[in-house]
Amino acid sequence: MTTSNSLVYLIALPLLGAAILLLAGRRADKWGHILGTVMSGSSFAVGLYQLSQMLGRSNEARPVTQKLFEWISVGSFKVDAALLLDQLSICFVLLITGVGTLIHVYSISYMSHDHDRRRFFAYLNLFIAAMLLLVLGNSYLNLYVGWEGVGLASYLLIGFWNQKPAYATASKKAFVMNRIGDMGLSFAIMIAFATVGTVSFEGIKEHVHHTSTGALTAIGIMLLVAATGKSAQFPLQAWLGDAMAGPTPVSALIHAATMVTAGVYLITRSNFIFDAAPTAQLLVVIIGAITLLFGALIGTAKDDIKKALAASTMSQIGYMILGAGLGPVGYAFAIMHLLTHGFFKAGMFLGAGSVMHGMNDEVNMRKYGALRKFMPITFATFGLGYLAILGVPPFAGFYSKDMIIETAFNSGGTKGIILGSVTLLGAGITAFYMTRVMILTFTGKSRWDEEAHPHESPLLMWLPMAVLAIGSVSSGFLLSRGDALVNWLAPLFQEHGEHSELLKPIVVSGLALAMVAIGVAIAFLKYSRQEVASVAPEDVSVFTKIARQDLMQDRFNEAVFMRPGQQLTQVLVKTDEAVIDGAVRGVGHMAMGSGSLLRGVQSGFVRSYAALILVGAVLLIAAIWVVTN
Amino acid sequence: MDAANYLYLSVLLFTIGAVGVVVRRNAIVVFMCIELMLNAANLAFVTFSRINGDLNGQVVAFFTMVVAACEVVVGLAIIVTIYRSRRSASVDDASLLKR
Amino acid sequence: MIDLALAVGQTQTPEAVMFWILAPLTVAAAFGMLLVKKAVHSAILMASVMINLAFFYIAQDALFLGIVQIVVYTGAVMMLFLFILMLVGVDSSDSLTETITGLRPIAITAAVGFGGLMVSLLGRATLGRPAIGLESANANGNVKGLAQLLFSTYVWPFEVVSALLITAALGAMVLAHHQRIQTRPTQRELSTQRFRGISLANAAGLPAPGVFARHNAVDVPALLPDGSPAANSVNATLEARGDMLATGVFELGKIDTSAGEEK
Amino acid sequence: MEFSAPVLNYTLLSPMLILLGGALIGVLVEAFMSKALRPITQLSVTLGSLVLALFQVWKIRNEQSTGAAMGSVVIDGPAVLLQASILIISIISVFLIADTEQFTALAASLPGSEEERHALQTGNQVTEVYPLTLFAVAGMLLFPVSNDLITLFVALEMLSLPLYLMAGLSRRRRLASQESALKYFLLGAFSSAFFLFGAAFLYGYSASITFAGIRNAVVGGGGNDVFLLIGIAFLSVGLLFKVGAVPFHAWSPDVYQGAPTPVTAFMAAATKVAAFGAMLRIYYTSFANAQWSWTPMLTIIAIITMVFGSLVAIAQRDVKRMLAYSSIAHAGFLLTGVIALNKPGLEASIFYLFAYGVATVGGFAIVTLVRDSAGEVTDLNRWKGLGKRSPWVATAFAGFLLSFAGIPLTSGFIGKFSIFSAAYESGAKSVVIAGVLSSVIAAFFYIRVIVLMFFTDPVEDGTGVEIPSSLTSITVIFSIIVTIALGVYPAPVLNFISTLATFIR
Amino acid sequence: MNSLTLLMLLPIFGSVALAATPKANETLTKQVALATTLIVAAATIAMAVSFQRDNVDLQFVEKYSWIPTFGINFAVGIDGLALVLILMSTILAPIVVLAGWNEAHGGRWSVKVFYMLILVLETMMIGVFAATDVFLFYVIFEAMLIPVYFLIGGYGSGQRSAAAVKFLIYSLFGGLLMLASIIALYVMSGDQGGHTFDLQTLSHLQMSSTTQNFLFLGFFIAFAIKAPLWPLHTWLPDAAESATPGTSVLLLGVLDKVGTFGMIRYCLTLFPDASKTFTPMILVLAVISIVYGAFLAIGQRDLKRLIAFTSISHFGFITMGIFAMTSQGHSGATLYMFNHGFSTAALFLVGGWMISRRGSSTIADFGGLQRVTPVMAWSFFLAGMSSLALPGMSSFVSEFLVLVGTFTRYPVHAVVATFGIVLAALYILIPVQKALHGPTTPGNENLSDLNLREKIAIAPVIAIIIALGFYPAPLLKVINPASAHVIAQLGFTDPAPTNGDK
Repeated sequence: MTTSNSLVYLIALPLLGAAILLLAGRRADKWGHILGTVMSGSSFAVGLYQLSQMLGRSNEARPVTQKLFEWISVGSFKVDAALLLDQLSICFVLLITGVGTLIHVYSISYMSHDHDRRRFFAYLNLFIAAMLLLVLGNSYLNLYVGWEGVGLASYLLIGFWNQKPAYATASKKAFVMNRIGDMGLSFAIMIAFATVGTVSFEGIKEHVHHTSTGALTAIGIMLLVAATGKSAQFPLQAWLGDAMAGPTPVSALIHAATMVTAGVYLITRSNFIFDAAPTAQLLVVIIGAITLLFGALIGTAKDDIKKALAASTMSQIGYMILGAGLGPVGYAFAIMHLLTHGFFKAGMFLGAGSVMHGMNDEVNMRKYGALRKFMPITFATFGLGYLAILGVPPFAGFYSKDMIIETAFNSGGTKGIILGSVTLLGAGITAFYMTRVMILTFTGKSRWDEEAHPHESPLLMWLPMAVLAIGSVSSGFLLSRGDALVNWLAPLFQEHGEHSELLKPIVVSGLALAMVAIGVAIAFLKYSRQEVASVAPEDVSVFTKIARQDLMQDRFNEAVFMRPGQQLTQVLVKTDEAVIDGAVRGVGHMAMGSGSLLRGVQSGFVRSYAALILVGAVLLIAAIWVVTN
Repeated sequence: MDAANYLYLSVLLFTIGAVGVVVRRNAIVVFMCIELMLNAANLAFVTFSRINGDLNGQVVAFFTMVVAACEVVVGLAIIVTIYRSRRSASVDDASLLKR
Repeated sequence: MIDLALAVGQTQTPEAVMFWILAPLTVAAAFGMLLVKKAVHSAILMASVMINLAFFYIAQDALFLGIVQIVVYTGAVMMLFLFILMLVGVDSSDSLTETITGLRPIAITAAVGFGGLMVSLLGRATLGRPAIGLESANANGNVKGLAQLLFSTYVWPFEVVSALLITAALGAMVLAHHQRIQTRPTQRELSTQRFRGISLANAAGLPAPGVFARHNAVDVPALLPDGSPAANSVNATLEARGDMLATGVFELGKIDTSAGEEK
Repeated sequence: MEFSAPVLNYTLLSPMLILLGGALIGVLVEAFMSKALRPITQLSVTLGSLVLALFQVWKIRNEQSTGAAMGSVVIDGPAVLLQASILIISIISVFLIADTEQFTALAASLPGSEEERHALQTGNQVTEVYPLTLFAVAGMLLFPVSNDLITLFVALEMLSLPLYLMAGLSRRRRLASQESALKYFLLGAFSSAFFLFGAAFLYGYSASITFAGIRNAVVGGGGNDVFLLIGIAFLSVGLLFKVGAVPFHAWSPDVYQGAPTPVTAFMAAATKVAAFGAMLRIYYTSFANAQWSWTPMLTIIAIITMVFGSLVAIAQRDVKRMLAYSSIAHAGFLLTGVIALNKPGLEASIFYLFAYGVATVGGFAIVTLVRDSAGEVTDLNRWKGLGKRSPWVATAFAGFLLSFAGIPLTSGFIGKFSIFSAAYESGAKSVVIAGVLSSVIAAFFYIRVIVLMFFTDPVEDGTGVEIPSSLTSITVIFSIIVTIALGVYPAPVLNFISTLATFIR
Repeated sequence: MNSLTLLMLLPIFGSVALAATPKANETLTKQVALATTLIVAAATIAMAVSFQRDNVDLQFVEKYSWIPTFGINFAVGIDGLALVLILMSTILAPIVVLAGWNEAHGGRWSVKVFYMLILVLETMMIGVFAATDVFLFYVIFEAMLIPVYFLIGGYGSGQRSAAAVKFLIYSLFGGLLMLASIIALYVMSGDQGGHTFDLQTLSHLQMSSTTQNFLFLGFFIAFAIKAPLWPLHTWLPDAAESATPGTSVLLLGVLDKVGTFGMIRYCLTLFPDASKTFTPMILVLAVISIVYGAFLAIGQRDLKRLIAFTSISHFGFITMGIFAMTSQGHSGATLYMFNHGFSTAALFLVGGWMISRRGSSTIADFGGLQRVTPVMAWSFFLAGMSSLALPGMSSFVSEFLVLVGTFTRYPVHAVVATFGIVLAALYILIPVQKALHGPTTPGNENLSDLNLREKIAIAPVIAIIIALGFYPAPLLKVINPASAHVIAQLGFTDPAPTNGDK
């Protein structure tokens, strides 16, 4: 395997940026954003350089490693701090640094009025570094560091405006729910070490064939738990909506393009485990399917533009997870959808940010309307993203999403039919809620508050949007042209046999488009023909109410985990005070009490004392009497 | 005549003396009861001296008498002192110190 | 205590007779000590116990001890007791009701237990060697034998006992000896003081105590001309002790026949 | 029958003889010297005789003889060690006794009478306490070296009688003081009657009143053991009374509280050494072979004593009573040394006695310093904030308390460790465990006093600390140095004890 | 520096020097104290440098006869385990002195006394880890209580004296049980070749399994109180609540480590069989501690109590690692001890500064500190992250090693314990949210940020936390041979990969 000394720069540069920005404090306020962007950009440059190097090598020689130092070594538990850049990670590296840099640029302007912009850039850089570590680590433990690192960055960024208690709570919620997922990753690593004896990708891959399916299934399920946490999949999805509390660039970068896709990366990266553990794989598919519907349904009812997009993200990642769960045949498509999604969803988020920028940070779509005229560029870029997510040919989503739907149908048997139908249905709902977003935001009549003065965003903001829009348009075509991505990634995955074709690709596309058309039509009928109330109507169906409440996920969590947890805590606190410490104090009191009691023996009467002596003597005599009897 | 009878007698006297210490309140009577106990012990010594056929026991009894005399002097001096202070020879009245 | 039956004593019927007469008396006297109310009666009973013990000593070949018991113990120590009893009030009597809760039952149980168990134990005791008797030990006379031991083997404790005696004397001194801290005023000084005092009322001396037809004693105050008692005619100590008698019954015109029964 | 004159080895008896001589001189001083000169003369005579006696003890340290006084007295290693301990403790106690504020001006005067007031005004002093102290010390020296029951009994009385008297001589709260004297006396006499009764049965059992004779009888057997057991039981009552073991302890809190504090210090420390010394000798030599019979008894008593003393001490509000209960608990710990019945047990006991004795005198010395206008303040509530007002005094007291609690680096710890390990070695595990647990309880009240002194704010009620007289200072400083030194580097003392501590028979 | 005795004497010299400083000149007092602790730290580091890592025998061994009657020696020597802990103690000492520059002012006694107590305590801290004579260990183990007692009771806040007493009684109780065991060991050594307290010799004693079990319990309960393990923990929150931050650092950071150190050094070495017998029970207690401590921490309203309960959770991890009997668990536990020292130090010191500025330790009284005092807030945040074992922070490495090491042998325990990491997120983030985030609440607007002295004090702590998170090798290389040695002596080998029993 090729080694390289320059991989570390990918991570080191943004990390250095973060460190400088954080340590320098207010002194760096003037140039902090520039440094942050430069660091991210240079990392992107290093990524491009690595790609060019990689392209110049044969398939087998493409993966590059760099061992930095021996990190942990105890007994047989040996983990090096080492990086691995292969065909899979390079995709992520470029996505992260590329989209990341664009968002840095965007943020320069977006955050220009914020007192703490420097800190924001520091966090962004920290995130880039952590995310790169996540995708570059050569073992699960290294990945874990990045995994929690992005969690931290996400926490910091969601809570960037933590002076608002709700935002602070949102960040905490995100972190805690992520930690539940992280726990899964810990379990996976522990099981892997206990059964296989190593935690590196390479090592486990080598041992897969003589490891029991049971163990692999356990590892797989635990990895899936991790993925659900980080990628906001069912049942750990609840944090993503709240995470929109963060500045919009954050939502674009972290909660749309990169971090939330880490679950997909994890499952794809662990393909050798899932391939050998069908049960785990099946679970992956199920989770993906549930989430894609779940997210889509939530999306239909949200009035907050960012939350609607977040729900969409959840749903789209459901697609990816589902794709990744389909095995060797699906990994590449999952990644492809991941990449295209990275473009169009980031683009749309930035668009949403741009809208908010123009609308005094208003997020309620019911207070938008008719913005097309005031924000033409935003409308254009957002619209391209819209088309992409709908899967309208030839936009990016068409290539990636249809592939997943097709693969789902072709996964065989009843499973195939169910999955295919779910994905199709999802596509339809997606079309509905995205159209709703478009209509509410850009068309119709204006429903703004009086002080709103919508205007187009400055260059630094729309330029990244434009670049991403280009990506939304072209990436699908570019990546699927001649199965470019599939072939690029193929060496990493197991060969897959031919599948029975349930439906021809063209049929699938047709069905998908039909569903999309239905979705669009319904949305059109519902929102374009009628007046949209600027305040969300209350007299809606139960389903809408439930959907508005994120399908009761928070209620559920509160009722099942939070409240009992809080009660348990209170009970324990009281128990500790009353029972455990009480027992200790009780012993003390008992001693004191018996002391006071025995004190009574000392009555002050000399005759009592004499009686005590006499009784003592009698007892002695009695003992003798017994002994000699 | 069984010498053991003297021992029984001695035990009885000792017991009576001990009980007297507990039940009587007049300090002087209490003290007399203690003297009775000492006398009982002396009787035991004398009896054992006879049983053992040596005079050591009698010597002890003799010493006891001397020591008891000293004790009486000291004891009565203390009792008189406390009587003078309290105008009472009851041991129950002297119960300032307790608990 | 089967094998304690003494060969030396078995045939001596007189001793047995004496024992069975005196032992019950002794026990009864000792028991009486617990029951009588007056301390002085207890002392008398105690003395009788001691004298009885002296007989037992003598009967058991401890002649010297028997004598000492009578002379020293009964004669001196008990007299000391009586002396002190006189001092603290010879007629003072104890109430025999128990004031400390629970003490009496405890005492009785303990006594019965103690006596019973001890008697029972003595019944079990064996000596493992023959009882000898004091014939050979007293061959040169009891006193000589004792002296032999006392002045040779036990000379050290014997000498140490002297220290004990000194201690006792010293102790009695400390507690009882009123050191004369100031010289006693002379008659002359007292009379000077009387006349130099604020009032001359008592210059001629204090009134004598009451002398009446049917009663005269130092504990009765004299009557003043107005018929009221003169407090200063009675010694202050008696007054303090509350031993002063009321004069009412002796006053004129109030002659009461019941006064005869006073004291 | 020829009378052969007795032979006494005066060298070996000299410590006791010196003290008795000193006491007699003291009596003569009382009789013939003018009042003004008495205090200083008595103090010099007393200290002189004690120091001289200590010097004599040092000189005879390697002697071993049972023939010092026709078999009545045995001089051996433990005897020397115990006598030396008693003498050292007595010397530092005498420094406290020299405090004129502690004793009544005139014992014969009625409390509160004109006579008493006059005596106080003229500065009268009861200097008789010095000879009484010397008599008591002489008795204490004799007690652990006695080799027959007569001498033991005489010594017992000799050490007790002066103490009965001295307990009643307090300057303040005289009624309480006299009451303590009465209680001490009555109960002491009561217990010595038991002692004597027990001695009678031992004599009956063994036909001998010497320890050796009793031992031979125990070894030789013959007959059954009823007399022996009765004898041991009643003799033990007398001895256990002196050391203050439950249930024969009841006198000690009252007497400790009522007696003048220097006397309390003296009797708490020195009596314990003497009584335990005697106990060790008689149990280790005469009764050793009847171990089966008395070990269970002593074990139970030891356990009850430790636990009872510790528990009741918690509930005390008076510092002297608290120390009294603490001394009861310590009696329990010391009994484990008797139960151990092995050489380590003997060594440990002697070490413990010395260490405990010195710390006790030191502790009571501090008690004498805390006063208000009406004399000593023993109510613990009024000790609050002592650490603030007089940090050194409070620190020293804390040092003694920590030693009592058995905290490492104090003599108390080494003592506890050695005595418990000896007991464990002999298989008395239950005592060790009880000891350890009651140490925890005990620690609680020692610490409570430390809290009061250091962590509670002082109450302004006129309680102050007397500037210690130079004599009291010597006592405190000496005690604290010994307490710490024996905790940090006890090796020399332990070695010394180890080379000497073997009973001869 | 190659003499442990000298190292132990250094702080004593320092405290003597302190005694000589004038009472009025408090700055000089503090400077002397700081200089002393710095010298000690430097000397320890120098010692660590000359430590031979791969040598499992005790090093820097010294032995002087102390109480020959009982076979007691003043014997010291260190292995990797002891070295690491001594290193931690001596590095923490100057930090505590510097960080708590003014914390002695509210005390009952003078500043001088405070620092004398600290220095005496430092001597004992070194000694307790270096002792190779059981008696010496015990003496220091118990004697340490006294300075801490006075530090809590004399300089703390709130119910300080009650807390100090509770601490002392608890500790004494454990200590006395241990004393009983030590006595038994001593007596047995006498039966088997002469009285001794030498650890090496005692570890070869023959004893019945019943005896071993009882003696083990005597030691273990003492250590479990120190550590503190559920349910013997209730003294800790009170003590930590009342003590000054600096004292708390020494108490939780160093003194409590004596408990876990003792489990390895004494429980495992002296009673291998009993250790195995009790392992299942202890593991359960450890797991309960982890979860219970976390829950209780979540439920606390007082910042100091919260930190105390987090420590209970962490000590659960350490104990679990020790009794997992795998090299990962063992090394992880040892590393955890070191790391916990620093992360708790950071929490307590920063928490202490927050409290002293605000004048309250109730979490709800804070709010929005991140905007008012960014440096302080960040320090607290980083400390918190270390406490919740965020990767990249030192405690992650150790916590993960413990979990992995436990999992290979006791998967169920490890799984339950892992839930602790979720709870950890809660117990750290709740105070972070309440105190640092949210709007700046009244009373907090004018709090001052850390000054230079405080920054200098906290910087090395955070630097160590982060540096060891990324590069723990220097410590692990010292720890590993020692851990492996212990494990091997107990007759354990790490479980081989099972391959899922295929």
